[in-house]
Amino acid sequence: MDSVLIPEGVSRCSAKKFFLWTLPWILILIWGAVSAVLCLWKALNQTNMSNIFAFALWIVFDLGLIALGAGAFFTGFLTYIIGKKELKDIINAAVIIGFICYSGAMAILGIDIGQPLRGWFIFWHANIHSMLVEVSFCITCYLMILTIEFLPIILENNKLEEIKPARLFGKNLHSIMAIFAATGTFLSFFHQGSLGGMFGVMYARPFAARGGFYIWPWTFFLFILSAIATGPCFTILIVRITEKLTKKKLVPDRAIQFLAKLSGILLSIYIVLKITDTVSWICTEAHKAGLTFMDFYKEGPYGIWLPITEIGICGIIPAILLVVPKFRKDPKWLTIACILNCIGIVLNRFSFIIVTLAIPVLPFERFWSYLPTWQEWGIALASIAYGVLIFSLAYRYLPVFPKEKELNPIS
Amino acid sequence: MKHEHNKPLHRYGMVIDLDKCTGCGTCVVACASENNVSVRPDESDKKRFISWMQLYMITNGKEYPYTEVCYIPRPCMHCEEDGHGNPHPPCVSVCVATATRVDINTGIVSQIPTRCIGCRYCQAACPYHARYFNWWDAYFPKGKGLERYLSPEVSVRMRGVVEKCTFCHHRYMRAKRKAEAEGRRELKEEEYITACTEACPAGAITFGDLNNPKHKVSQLIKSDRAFRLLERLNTKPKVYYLSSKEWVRRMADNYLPEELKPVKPLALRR
Amino acid sequence: MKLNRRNFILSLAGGLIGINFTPLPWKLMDDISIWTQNWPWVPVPERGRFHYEKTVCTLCPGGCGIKVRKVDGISGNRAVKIEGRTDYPVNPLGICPVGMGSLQLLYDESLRFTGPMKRGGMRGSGEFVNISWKEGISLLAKKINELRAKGKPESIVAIDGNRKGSTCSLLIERLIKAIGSPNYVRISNMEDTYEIACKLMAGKSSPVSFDLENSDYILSFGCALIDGWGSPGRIINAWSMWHDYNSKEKPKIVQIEPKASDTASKAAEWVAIRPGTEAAFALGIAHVIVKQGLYNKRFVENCCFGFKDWVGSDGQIHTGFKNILLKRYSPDRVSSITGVPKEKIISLAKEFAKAKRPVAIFGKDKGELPGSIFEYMAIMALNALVGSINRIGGLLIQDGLPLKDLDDPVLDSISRRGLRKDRLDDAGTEKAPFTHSIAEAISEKAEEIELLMIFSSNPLYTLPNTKALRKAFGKIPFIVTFSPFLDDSAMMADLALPDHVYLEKIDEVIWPTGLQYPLYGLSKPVISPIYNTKHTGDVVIQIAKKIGGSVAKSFPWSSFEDVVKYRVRGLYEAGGSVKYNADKPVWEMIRKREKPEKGYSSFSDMWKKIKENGLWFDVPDYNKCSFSTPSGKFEFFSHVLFYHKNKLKAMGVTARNDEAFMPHYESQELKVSGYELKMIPYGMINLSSGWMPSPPFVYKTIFDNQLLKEDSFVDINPKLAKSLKLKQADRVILSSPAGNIKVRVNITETVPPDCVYIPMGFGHTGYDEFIRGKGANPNEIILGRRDPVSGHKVWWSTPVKIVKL
Amino acid sequence: MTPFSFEWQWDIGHIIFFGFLYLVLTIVGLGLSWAGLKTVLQLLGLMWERDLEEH
Repeated sequence: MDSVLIPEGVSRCSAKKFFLWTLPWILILIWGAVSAVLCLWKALNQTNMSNIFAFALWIVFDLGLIALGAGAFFTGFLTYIIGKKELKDIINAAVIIGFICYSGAMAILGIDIGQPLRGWFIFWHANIHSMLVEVSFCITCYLMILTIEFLPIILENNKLEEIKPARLFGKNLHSIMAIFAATGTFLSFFHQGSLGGMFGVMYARPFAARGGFYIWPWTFFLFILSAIATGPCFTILIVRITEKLTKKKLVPDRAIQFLAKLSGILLSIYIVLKITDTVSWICTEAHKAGLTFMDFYKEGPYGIWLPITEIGICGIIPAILLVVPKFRKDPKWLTIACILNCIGIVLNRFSFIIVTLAIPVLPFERFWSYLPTWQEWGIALASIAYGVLIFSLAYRYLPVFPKEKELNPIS
Repeated sequence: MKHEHNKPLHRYGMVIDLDKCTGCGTCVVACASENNVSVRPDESDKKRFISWMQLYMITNGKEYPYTEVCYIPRPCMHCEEDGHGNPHPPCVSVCVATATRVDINTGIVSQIPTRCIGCRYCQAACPYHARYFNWWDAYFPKGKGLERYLSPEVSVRMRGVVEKCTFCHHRYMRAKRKAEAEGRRELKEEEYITACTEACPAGAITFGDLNNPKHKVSQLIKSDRAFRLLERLNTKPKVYYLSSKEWVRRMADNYLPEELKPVKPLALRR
Repeated sequence: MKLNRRNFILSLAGGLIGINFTPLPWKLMDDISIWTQNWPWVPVPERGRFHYEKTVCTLCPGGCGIKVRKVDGISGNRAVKIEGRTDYPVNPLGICPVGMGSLQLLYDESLRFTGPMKRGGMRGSGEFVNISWKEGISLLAKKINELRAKGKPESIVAIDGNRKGSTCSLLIERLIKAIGSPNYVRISNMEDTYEIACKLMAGKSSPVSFDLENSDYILSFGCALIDGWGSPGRIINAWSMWHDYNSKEKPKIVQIEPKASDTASKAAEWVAIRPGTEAAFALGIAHVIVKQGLYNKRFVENCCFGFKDWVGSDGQIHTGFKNILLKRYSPDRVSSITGVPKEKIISLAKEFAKAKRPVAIFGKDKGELPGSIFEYMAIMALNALVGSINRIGGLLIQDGLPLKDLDDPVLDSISRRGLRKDRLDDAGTEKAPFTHSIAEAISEKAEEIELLMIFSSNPLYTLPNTKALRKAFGKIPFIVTFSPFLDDSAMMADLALPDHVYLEKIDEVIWPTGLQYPLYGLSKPVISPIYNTKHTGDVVIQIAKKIGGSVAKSFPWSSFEDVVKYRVRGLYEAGGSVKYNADKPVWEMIRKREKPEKGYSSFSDMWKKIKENGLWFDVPDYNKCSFSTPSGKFEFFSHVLFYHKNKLKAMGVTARNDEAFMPHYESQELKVSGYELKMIPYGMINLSSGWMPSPPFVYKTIFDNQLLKEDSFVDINPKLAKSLKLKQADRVILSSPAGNIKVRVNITETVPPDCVYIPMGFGHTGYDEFIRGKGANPNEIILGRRDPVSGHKVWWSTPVKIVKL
Repeated sequence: MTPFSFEWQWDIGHIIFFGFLYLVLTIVGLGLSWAGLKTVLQLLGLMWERDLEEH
């Protein structure tokens, strides 16, 4: 039925099967849409956010998505700027994942702010001292670039390619992709950093506050490093899942192994720096604020398990798994490493957002608990459902994996 | 990293004497009625209610009958620095839309609700929880007539924006206009005071210019009893507290275990 | 160009891109954001010129001076803010939170009756239909006339919460008397107990006041000094002076109270005492003072009666107070009763006696409820021992305000017959010979009531055991409320003749509670009535005129203001001043024995100034040693009680022999097995627990361990919580033999392990969504013994148990 | 914010910050325009050729 849209030379499941696969995600999307309407119409009292938890589930999703989406810029950088040929086999997937993550995050942000209709004040009345302005500038611009990067892939669709202007436009865009990739790299670098900076500069919040270099707190650099160490892993993970679901090999091992190795090295560096940062934070910022390490981990469910899981289980272990070729080359270990790595970065963002706000700074302020409402979950999960849908559609109708034909000849 | 910054002409600040404060809450009510703070049918949701001046109750944690309570009214601290030596309060430097700023002439940290986009970054950055988000539109149902007590000096806030204590900035403007009409440049000490200062039946709140050595506040902050909340975070609040009780003073900040000195037992007082 | 799909899509895409190069989207974006800044449902207050009007706050008997900031708008003027006056002697600084927020009481329409109304639906449903004033007044007059015609005027009952001695209360009392009913019932408070105690020991039902500002040692027996006791504006201001770090003259304040209350915590010393044993403690201190010879010999010997053993006119030898003290109140015994270490008793006694101007003050909690007579007498005796009666810095017994009395009303035969009947509440009868009213007792005689009129009070909320009272109200055929508010009691009314709210009317402050000098305040309407309400004083006069006959003759005035003006003439004749100089506090003038400048030339000048400034006061001269008792002295041994010696047993006094006529300690606790805990209600300054509703603003000052959504909390000790396996904020049923209420527990070290402290002011069934259904009202389950002398219910301790929900 | 806005300040922060923003927007805009223009030119060229073929 939709066969004209399907790329040539590849096999896809039946339209009915595809529809059944999308159905649950569509339902989640509807749930999200209902939540969004409620939040926009009745205001944010629909959530369980509060003056204590000013940032909550949505921001965790936002930061998680943006960190995981870092695969796009980093792979783009390696492909177009450094010229790593083998990555051409995975760059499309990376770009689409990036696009999904960033557009999803932007959509959530649009609902998260109290006055979305005034959102553009960030640009018009920008306060250049705010890390969040830097973030907003960069992710908006970067989302434009991701769209531009995504566009040629869309235009390569069988049917769209028949339209000559579209085909030509796609080709022309593709030919100058290096310029966009370079700009995107620059933007990503800064906003990944300023996302970290956002927390590091909360100097009056001892859990988040960090010293640093010039105007950038250490979290600025740690966030960049952790994002580029994890982004490729997330790309690998998504490719792996797609391969599992489609029961096909889609990307040559070369590309995957290259990214995995790189991730491993970056993650190792990151972990060393993260531990150094943690230790120095305890000795300087926290110490100055009159707090000991354990003071931060005594409230509610946010115990010492958090840093242990984040740095140990989801940091050191995947770093080892990715660096040691024996493990890396074993698909099972590779998948485990990727999963742990991704969990680690989400936990890291979670701690910076939730724990920072949850632990009271005033000694006489009490601890408050927070559990998201169904509306919050609706919007958060909708971002995932949206991602799955976009990626599924892209996989079905677009030549996402250039080597698919080669690796899976139709007999 | 210490910036030398131009000291503003005036630095309005507040001193709250906790020895005098009885915890009655008049400051809270005076503030809310002066500044058109909306009252919702359920004000017990302390995570989402709005009270620019918020009352805290602390106890010394001792067993009955050695227990003691004390109240801490907490307005916006009108910090001078962000804790890192930059001449902005923690909330001002993070605001994306420049909806909150420090007034160069008075040191007052202002908030423009119509400018605010509701990102709540300032709330996250403020360790004092002095900033409040409007989770609802202001509660003034049609036909109830509540809007009749609203003061025209302060605009009513809509949903989705952050608000906070402004040291009754409109009173400053009012005093300023009056002084200008009378051909005076400088305000008299009692001419500009906040609504809470004026309302306190215990006279526990003193307000004035910390830069002016003649003002009572600048004398009071030199007292041995003076302290600020979370002083070691180095945000340089312009709100000071006075207490002669050590346990109260200790409650204002965090201390490392090795810094803990035993608090004098209660039974030995006097 | 053909319009095919391709071209269509192309032109659409082109259009979308192109439109961004026009100003349209940008203008739209801007307009939408401007719309968000001017949402039509966010009110924009009308602008206008500000001006201030001075008046006095009449929300409580505290009588603070206030000024109201008004905005003159096109649509009339509005009051937008209440501020404290600095030119009023009661409260040199601010006011209390309830007063501060009270514009909401004026402007919150759903709190109020907007005009005279008749019951529309079922009783208690809160449904009312509008009627005209003429109709309302005729309806009531008709009812009264019917009952009078039936010869049953005594079945007409009025419950009045207006301050005693106020013109409004006099008019209401007069109306009831003229109609022919003895049943004019007042809502009692601490001051009624003061008056009885004064009657018994000083021979005259006088208000008691304390010259706290001039005192140097204050022994407070459970007075919630900073939580609304007496006149909050005055006391908190005094508190502030006492706690000024640089002040050289600081009195020592000792709080004797079971709870680590605000006052206890902020006092120099807190004595944690067992609840209800204050009398024993006072007598224990008296014991030490007497034993060590530290008492004021000059005052005790010259101005007191019954200290030493004496011989009566019948030749009988009576034991003196001294020997009673020495025999019965040794520190050991007192320590075992009160739980206070005896060393503490001895040291406090020495300090107290050695202080220059010590004073012991009494009246538990905020003083909104009557107390226990023997306890008050014990503490008065303690003051007498150190010579602090009628002395600067001491306890003062004075006459009331010199307002002119009204002539007796004209009575016809129906009235005379009715007035000879006994009161329904037994006040003034043999069961409670010294008491004027026992409002809570009317629930037992509801069948005899045909018509109930409720003035400035909310009995269904403020009286103990409201459950029984609500049932009783159900039996009364016709209830009229004069309350401006849709309060708990007004919900049960058949007819509402609403009064103005305080800023809309002329009203009086009759000597703020506990103030050491006579003060008369007059509030003026600062805003013209916003609804179709009428001043109850005027309505009472109109009703009387409508009733006709002798009743109408008793009310020759045309308006309430006429009566006020008539009475104020008494002040003119007494002298005093209408001019207060803020630099010279009145308490300082008392100490320096200065008289104030009169500030007026003639009566009309004085009247004008009182109306404008709301103030008349006088500086009294103390050091009087004469009392109106049979002995002419301050009586440790009360002759008045002695005259009633045959009734004491029936009244419930357990002490025998001479001790029964003297201050002594007897346990007033009700013991019911199965209810082993004591429930102790407490008032909060930031919550009205009287008939006035709390302005919604004050809920911002209530902590969420006091009220959480619909549940209010009771305070319990961690030890009790542990034994009951309760966690913070657990829901429990608090039950007394009178009933159950649902509450949550707040676990705190501030309360003793065997007590349950419950806040007063929550749990209304009336008013609007800001107030209704929030928390539990302790009055629902308060069950106490009768105080043997006054006949009032002992409210401060109810046997209860806690069951986890 | 543009340099014409009342809030604009000619300080290093604003110049760097907005400089980069406008630079990026320019790059993106120019890139898109270039690709678009090239496409249009190519199309025009091709169409002209096709027209020739047809006639």
